[in-house]
Amino acid sequence: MGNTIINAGDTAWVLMATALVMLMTPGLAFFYGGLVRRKNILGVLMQCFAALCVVSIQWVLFGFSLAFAPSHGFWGGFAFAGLKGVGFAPNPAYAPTIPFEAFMVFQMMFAVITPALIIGAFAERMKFSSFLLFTLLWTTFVYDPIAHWVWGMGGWLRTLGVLDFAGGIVVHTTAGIAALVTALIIGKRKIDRASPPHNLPFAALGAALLWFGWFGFNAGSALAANGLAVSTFVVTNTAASSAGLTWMFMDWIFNGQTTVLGTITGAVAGLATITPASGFVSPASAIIIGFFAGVFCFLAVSFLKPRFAYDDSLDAFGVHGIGGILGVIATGIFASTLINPHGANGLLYGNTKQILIQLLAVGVTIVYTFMATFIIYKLIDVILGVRVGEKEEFMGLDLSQHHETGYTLME
Amino acid sequence: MGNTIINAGDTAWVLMATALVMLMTPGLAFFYGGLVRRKNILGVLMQCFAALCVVSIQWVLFGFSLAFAPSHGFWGGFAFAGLKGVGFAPNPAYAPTIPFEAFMVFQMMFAVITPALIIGAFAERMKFSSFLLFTLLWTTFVYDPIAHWVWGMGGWLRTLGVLDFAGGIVVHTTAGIAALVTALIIGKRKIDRASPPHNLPFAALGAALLWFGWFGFNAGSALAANGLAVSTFVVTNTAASSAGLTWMFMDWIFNGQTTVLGTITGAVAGLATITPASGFVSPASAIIIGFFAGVFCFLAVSFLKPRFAYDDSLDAFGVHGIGGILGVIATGIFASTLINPHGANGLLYGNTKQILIQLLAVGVTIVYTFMATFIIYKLIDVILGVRVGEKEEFMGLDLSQHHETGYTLME
Amino acid sequence: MGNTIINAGDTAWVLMATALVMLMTPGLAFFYGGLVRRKNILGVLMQCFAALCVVSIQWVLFGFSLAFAPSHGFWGGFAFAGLKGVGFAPNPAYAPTIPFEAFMVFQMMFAVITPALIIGAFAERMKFSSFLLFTLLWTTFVYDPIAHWVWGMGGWLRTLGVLDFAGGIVVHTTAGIAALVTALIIGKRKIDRASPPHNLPFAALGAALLWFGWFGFNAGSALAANGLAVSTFVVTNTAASSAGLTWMFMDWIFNGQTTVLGTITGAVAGLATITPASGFVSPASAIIIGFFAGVFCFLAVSFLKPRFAYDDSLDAFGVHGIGGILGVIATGIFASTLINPHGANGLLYGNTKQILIQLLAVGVTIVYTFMATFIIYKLIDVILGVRVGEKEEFMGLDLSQHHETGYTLME
Amino acid sequence: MKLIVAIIQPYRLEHVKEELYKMNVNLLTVSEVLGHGRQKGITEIYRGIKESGNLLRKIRIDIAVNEEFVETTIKAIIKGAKTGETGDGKIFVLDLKDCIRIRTEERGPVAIG
Amino acid sequence: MKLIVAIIQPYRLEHVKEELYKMNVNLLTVSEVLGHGRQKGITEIYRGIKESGNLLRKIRIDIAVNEEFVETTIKAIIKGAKTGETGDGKIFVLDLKDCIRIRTEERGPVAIG
Amino acid sequence: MKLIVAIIQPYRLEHVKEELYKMNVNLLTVSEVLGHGRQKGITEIYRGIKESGNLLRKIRIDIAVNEEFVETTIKAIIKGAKTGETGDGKIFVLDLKDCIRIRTEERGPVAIG
Ligand SMILES: Nc1ncnc2c1ncn2[C@@H]1O[C@H](COP(=O)(O)OP(=O)(O)O)[C@@H](O)[C@H]1O
Ligand SMILES: Nc1ncnc2c1ncn2[C@@H]1O[C@H](COP(=O)(O)OP(=O)(O)O)[C@@H](O)[C@H]1O
Ligand SMILES: Nc1ncnc2c1ncn2[C@@H]1O[C@H](COP(=O)(O)OP(=O)(O)O)[C@@H](O)[C@H]1O
Repeated sequence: MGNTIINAGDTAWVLMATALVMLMTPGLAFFYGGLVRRKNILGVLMQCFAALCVVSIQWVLFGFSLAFAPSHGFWGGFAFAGLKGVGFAPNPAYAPTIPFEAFMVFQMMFAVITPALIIGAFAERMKFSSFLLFTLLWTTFVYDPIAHWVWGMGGWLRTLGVLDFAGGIVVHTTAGIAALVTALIIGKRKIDRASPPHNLPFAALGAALLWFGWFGFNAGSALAANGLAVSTFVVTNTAASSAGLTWMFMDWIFNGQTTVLGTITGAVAGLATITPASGFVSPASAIIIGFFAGVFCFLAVSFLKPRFAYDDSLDAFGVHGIGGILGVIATGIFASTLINPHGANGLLYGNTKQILIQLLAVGVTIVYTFMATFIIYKLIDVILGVRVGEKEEFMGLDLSQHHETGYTLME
Repeated sequence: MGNTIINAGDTAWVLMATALVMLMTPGLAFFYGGLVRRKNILGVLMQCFAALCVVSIQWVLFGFSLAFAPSHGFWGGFAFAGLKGVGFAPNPAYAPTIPFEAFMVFQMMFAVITPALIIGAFAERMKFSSFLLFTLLWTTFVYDPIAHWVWGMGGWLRTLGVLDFAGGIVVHTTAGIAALVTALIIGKRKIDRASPPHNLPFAALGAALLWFGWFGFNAGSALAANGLAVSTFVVTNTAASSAGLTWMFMDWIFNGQTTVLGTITGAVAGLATITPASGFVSPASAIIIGFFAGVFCFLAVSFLKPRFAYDDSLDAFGVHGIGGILGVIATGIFASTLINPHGANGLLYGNTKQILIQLLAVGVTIVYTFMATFIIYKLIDVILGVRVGEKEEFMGLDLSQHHETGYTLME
Repeated sequence: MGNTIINAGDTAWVLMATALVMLMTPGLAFFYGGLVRRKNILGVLMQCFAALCVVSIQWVLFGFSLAFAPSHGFWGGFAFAGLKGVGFAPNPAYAPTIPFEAFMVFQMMFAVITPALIIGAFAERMKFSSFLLFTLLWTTFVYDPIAHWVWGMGGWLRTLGVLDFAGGIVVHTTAGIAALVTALIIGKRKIDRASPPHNLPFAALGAALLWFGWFGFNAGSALAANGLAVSTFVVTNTAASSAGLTWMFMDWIFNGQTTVLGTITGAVAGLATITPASGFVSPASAIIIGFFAGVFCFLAVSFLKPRFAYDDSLDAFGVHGIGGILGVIATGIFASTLINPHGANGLLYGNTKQILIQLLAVGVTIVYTFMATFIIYKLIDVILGVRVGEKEEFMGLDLSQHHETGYTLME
Repeated sequence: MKLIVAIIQPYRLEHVKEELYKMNVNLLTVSEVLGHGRQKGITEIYRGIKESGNLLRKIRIDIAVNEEFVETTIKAIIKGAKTGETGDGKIFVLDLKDCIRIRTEERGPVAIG
Repeated sequence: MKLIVAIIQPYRLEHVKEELYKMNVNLLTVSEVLGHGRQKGITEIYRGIKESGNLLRKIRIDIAVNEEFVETTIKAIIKGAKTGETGDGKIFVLDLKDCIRIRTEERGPVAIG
Repeated sequence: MKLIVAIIQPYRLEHVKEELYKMNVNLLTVSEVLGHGRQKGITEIYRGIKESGNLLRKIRIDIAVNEEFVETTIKAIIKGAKTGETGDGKIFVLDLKDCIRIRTEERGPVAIG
C-alpha cells in the first residue's frame, strides 16, 4: 500500500486510545449499573460485558468489513471479512502511519460501546437472551451500515462531506435513537416511581472512567499523536467541564441545589455532544458547545421525558441522542479549517453548506435507525419475547436472568 | 518558535500522561470518599468533580496564562489568556518536542488535583457553594502564582534554580499547607470520635488509581518518552513501595498489626514525597526517600495531629504537606546530575547550595500559602459562610448539600 | 551497547504498558476481593498491595538480576543487582529501541502480579505475616529462576527455543501450580458451603481492569509500538471475548442460565490462555484458543475441583493453571512465523518439534514449581505457621489480621 | 396497644404503604431481613456451585397501633401484600405495654400516633 | 422483664449509648431501619425527578431489662435522644416472657445482665 | 404462641439453622444487627486512632412458634449457637398474640407453620 511507513508514536497512541475506549464499556456498565435498583446491577453489568464479547467477535468476523471495506452501496461488503488484508501495513485511506489492524481494533471498540449505550433505555426489564440477539442484529444492520456511510471508503455521507470526527452520528445519534425506539416499544417499568440510584458512587466511578476513556475515543480519532490529537483532547475535556458546570447550575436553578448525579450526567452529555465536533473546533467553541449540551440535555431529561412519558430508564436518549444530534449540528456551526484543514468551515466561519450536510446526515440516520431498530425489536419479540415477565421484573434481573445477586446481605 | 519539530512518541506519552493525571482526581475522590462516613461520600465525590470542571475552565480562560505566560513579577499575566498563542507549535521554553497545547493540558490536570487534595482537611463539614468559590479563588491566587514562581518563564524560584520535578512545592506543599490552615480555622467535626472508613475498598481503589495516575504525574513531567521519563517512572514506583512497606511496619511496631489503610496511606505518602525528586534521583535514593516518607508522615498523622488537636479529617496535611516538604528537602540532598544533567547535584553529591534554595523555596511557599489561604477562607466566610450548620453536619453533606444519598438501604 | 537508539514511540508504549500491568494487581485485588466473604475483603486487598510493594523492592535490589542477568545456570546471578548497568541505554538482547530500565520496570510488574495470582488458592485463611514471607521467597526461588530459564539471556528453555510471548509458563503456569500446591496443603476453609460473592460488581470491576491491563501485559511484550504489538493486542481481545462467550454458553448448557461470574471468569481464562501465544498467532486462532480456554477451564472449575475436593477458593489453579498450560501447548500448535518471524511455526504449520519443546518446558515448570512451592510452604509453616487459627478464620481476616473492617454497617 | 410486625415480599412494600396511608396509618418502621419460609427461592449458581439460596430477601414492617386500629392495619397490610403465592409472608401481633414519644415524653396510647 | 425497643435519630446513637452506660445499662442490640413518621425528610432529587424520600434512616435499639431497670433505661434513652424536633423517635416497651443466656443456658432475670 | 428472638454470633448461623431444621423448625427470619454485650471485640485501628469497636456484628433470628415448640426451638438454638465463650448471645421470648399468614389470611396457631 504505497510508500507509507509505520510511525511508532502514532501507533503507541492509537493502541493506548483503543485500550481507553475498551475501558469505556465497563465504565458505562458502572455508570448505568449504579443508577438501577440493587437487584438489577448484574443485569446491566452482564449486558455490557456481553456487548464487549459479542461485538468483538462479530467485528473480526465480518463487522469491520461491513463498515470499512470499499463500498457496495448499502454497506462495505465482505472484502475484509475475517480480517483478510487487514494486517501490519497501513491503509492510507484510513490511517497512513499505523498498521491497518490498529485502525481496525480502534474502530472495534466504538462498535462495542454503541449497542451498550442503548442499555440505558430498557434497563431493568429486558431478557438477556433477547439482548444478545438484539446486539448482534443491531450492530450488523444499524451500526455497521451507518459507520460505512459516514466513515467507510465510498460511504455516501463521507463522499458528501459530512463531518463526524469521533461518532456523533455513528455512535451517539444511532444509540440515542435506538434507545428512544426501544423505550417506547418495551413500555414502562412496573414500579413507575422514581427509584433512587442504588449506588451513586458506582455511577460516579463509571462517569470518571468514561471521561478518562473519552480522551481515547476523541483524541484517538486523530489516528496519530499530532497537534490535532492534542487539540481534540483539550476540546474534549473543556466541553465535558463546561457541560458539567452547566448542568450543576441548571440543577441549582430548577431544583434548588446542585447534585452529583446532575454534574456527572452533564459531563457525559458534554462528552457526547463534543464528540463529532472534537476534531474541528476551538476550546472557546467547546465551552459554548458544552454549555448547550448542559442546557438541552437537562431540559430533555427533565421536561421532554416526563412530558411524553416514555421510560428511558437511564436517559440514553436524553443524553446520547440529544447530545449526539446537537453535536452534529454544532459541528456544522463551529467547525474551522484553522483547527483541522482536512475538515471544513461551519456556519460561523461563513460556510452555510456544511450545516445542511450535517442536518441531512443526522436526519437520514434518525429515520434509518428508527425504522431498522423497530424492525429488529419486533422480530426478536416474535422469536424470543423481549421483555421479562412481571414476576421476573419484580424479582430483579440479577436473580431472574442470571441466578446471582450483586451483594450479600450478611457476612 | 524556531526549528522545533513535534515528536509523535513524546506527544503520545504526554497525552497519555495527561489522561492518567486526570484520572487521579476521581482516584482521590474514592481514596477520600471511602474514608468518610457513609452520609458524606457524595459530598467528597462532588467536590472532586467540581474541582475538575471549574479548574479546567479557569485554566483555559486565564489560569494557564497566569502560571506560564512570561513573567510579570508576581504571576504570568494574561499573554496566553484564552489560549492565545497556545497551539500546535511547541514552545521550547517548556517542551521542545510536543505541541505547546499538550504542555498546557498536561499542566491543567496538576492545577485540577491540587485544590482537590485540600478536601481531605475540611471533609464532612464544608458548604458546597463555598467550596466552589474557594476552589476558584485559591487556584487563581495561590496555585497559579506559585506554579509561576517555580515553573514559569521568568519565575523567580525557577531563576534561582529550585528543583521541583513534578510538584512537591507547587502541588503538595501548597495543598498541604492550605489543608492545615483550613483545618485549623474550620474547626473540628461535631462528632469527634474516630469514625471507621465507611468503605475501605473504595479507599483502596482510589489509592490504586492514584498510584497508576502518578506514573503520568511524575514520568509525564519529563515531557518526553525518553530515558528520564523511564527513570522517573521507576523511582516513583520504588518510593511508593518503600513507603508503603515502611508504614506497614510502623503500624506493626506502634499498633501491633499491619493495616490496609496504613499501607495505602504510606504508598500515597511515598508518591507525594518522591514527586519533586522523581526526575533527579536514583532508585536507591528512592528507597531511602520512601522510607523517610513512611516514617515522618506516619508520625505526623499518629502523633502531631492528636497532639495539636486540629481535625485534618483525612490527613491532607499529614500526608501531602509533610510529604511534599520532605520531598523538596530530599531533592536538595539526593539530586544527582548523573540522573538528570539539567538538574543539579544535592548535598550528597557535594553541592550545599541546592538545599538552601530548596529550603528557601519551601519556606516562602509555606508562608505565602498560609497567608493567602487564610485570607481567602475568611473572605468566603464573610460572604457565604464556610461551614455547614450543625444540623446539616449531622445529617451529612449528601443529603444536606445535594439532596441525594450514596446508597439505598433497600432494594 | 552498540549503535542502538531510543525510539520515543516504543518507549511511550512500553511505559504505558507498564502502568497498565501495574494496574492489573489492584484489578486482581478487586476480582478476587469481590468473590470472598465480606469479612475477608481487606485480607485480599492487603495481600495484593503487599505483593506490589514487596516485589517492587525485591526486583530493584536483586530480583531483576536473578531473572535477567546473563546466565549462571540456575538463575541470572547478581550482575544487575541494585540495577547496576540498568540505565538509559537499551540492551539489544532484550529490547533494542527502549531504555534498558524500561524493560526492567515492565518486567517488574509481571513479577508483582504472579505471586498475587496465587492468593486465590488460599484466600480467607492465610496469615498475613506468612504471606509476606511466602511472597518474598516464592518470587526469589520460583519466579526469578523460571523467568530466567524462559526469557533470560542464556536461559536454557530460551536457548531450547520455547515460545512464551507474555508469560504462559513464567506467570500463569507457575502461579497456577503454586495455587494447587498451597490449596492442597493448607486445606479447606472451615465453612465449606459455597458462599456467594459478597460484591460481584467489585469482581466485575476487577475483571474489567484486568482486561484493560492485559493489553499492556501482552501487547507491551512486543516491547515496541509496531505491527506485532497491534497483532498481539487484537489477538488478546479476541481470545478474551471468545472465552467469555464460551463460558457463557457452557453455563447455559450445564447450569441452565448465563451468569456474570461465569462470563468474567471466562474472559480472564481466555486472557490467561492466550498470553503465551499472543505474539505468535492469528485472530482466527485466537477465537479457537479462546473457545478451548472457556471449555477446559470451565470443566476444571466445575468438575475437577469438586471431584478432587481441594479448596482452591477462587480458582487460581482452575483458571490460571489450566489456562496457562493450555496456552503454552496451544502456542506449539497455532504459532505461525507469518505473524511473528522471530517465533516459530506450530504443529498446524507443519512443525512438530515446537510442541515437544513446549510440553517439555511446561512439564519441567510444573515439577519445579510444585516442589519448590511445597518446600517454601513447609518452611514457613514451621517458622510462622501458615494458616490462621479457627477463631481468626471465623472472625474473618479483616478483623483478625488487620483490625479493620471493610464496610461500616451504620452511618 | 399492639406492635404489629409484618414480613412481606420486598416488591410489595410500595403497595402496603399505600394501603396503610389510605387507612391513616402513617407511622411505621421498615427494615430489610432474610426469610426462610415455604417459598422455594431461585437457586443461585456461582462457577457451577449451586447455592440453594434458602434465605430470601424480605421486608419487615413494624407498626405500633392502638387497639382500635389493629384490624384496620392488618387488613391494609394483607390488601397490599397478598398475591396468593407462597412467600407472601406473615403478620405477627405483639402486646405493647407502653409507648413513649421521645420528643414530648408523652406516654401510652397518645404517643403512638 | 421487658424488651425496650427505641427508634432514634442515627446521629443520637452515641449520646444514647453514653447515657445508658452511665446508668449501667451496657447490653444492647442495634440495627439500622427506615422510618416513616411525622418528620418531613429532605426531598431527594435525581435528574429532576423528586423523591419524597418518605423513609428516613433511623437506628433501632433493643434492650432487654429487668423490671427495676425499665424506667432508668427509658429515661436514659430520652436523655440521649431528645432534641425536641420531630423525628426524635419512639420507645416501645414489650413484655419479655423469658430470657436465656446461650453461653451458660441460664434463664430468666439472671440471664439479662 | 411465642416469638423467639435470638441474638447469635454470625458464624454460628449455619449451625443454628441446621439444628432447627432437624427439629422441623423451618420458618424463620434473620437480620444483621450490632450488639454490645460483655464480649470485648477487637480494637480496630485507623491511622493510629483506636476504635474500641464496641458494637460487634451479630445475627438476629426471629422465630414464631406454637407453645409446644418453644422449648424444642430454644434447645436447638442453644445447640447450634453455644461455644461457651462470651458473645454467644441471648434468646428472648415474647408472647405472640396473633399470627396471620398473608397468603391465606389464616390466623392463629395454624398460620405459624
Ligand atoms: N414462623 C415464622 N417465624 C418467623 N418468620 C416467619 C415464620 N413464618 C414465616 N416467616 C417469614 O415469612 C416469610 C414468608 O413465609 P413463606 O412461608 O415463604 O410464605 P407464606 O407465608 O406465603 O407461606 C418467610 O420468608 C419468613 O421470613
Ligand atoms: N406508631 C409507630 N409505629 C412504628 N414506628 C413508629 C411509630 N411512630 C413512630 N415510629 C418511628 O419513629 C420515627 C420517628 O417518628 P416521628 O413521627 O418522625 O418523630 P416524633 O416521634 O418526634 O414525632 C419514625 O420515623 C418511625 O421509624
Ligand atoms: N440485655 C440485652 N439486651 C439486648 N441485647 C442483648 C442483651 N444482652 C445481650 N444482648 C445481645 O447479645 C449479644 C451477646 O452478648 P454478650 O454479653 O457479648 O455474650 P454472652 O451473652 O455470652 O455474655 C450482645 O452483643 C447483644 O447484641
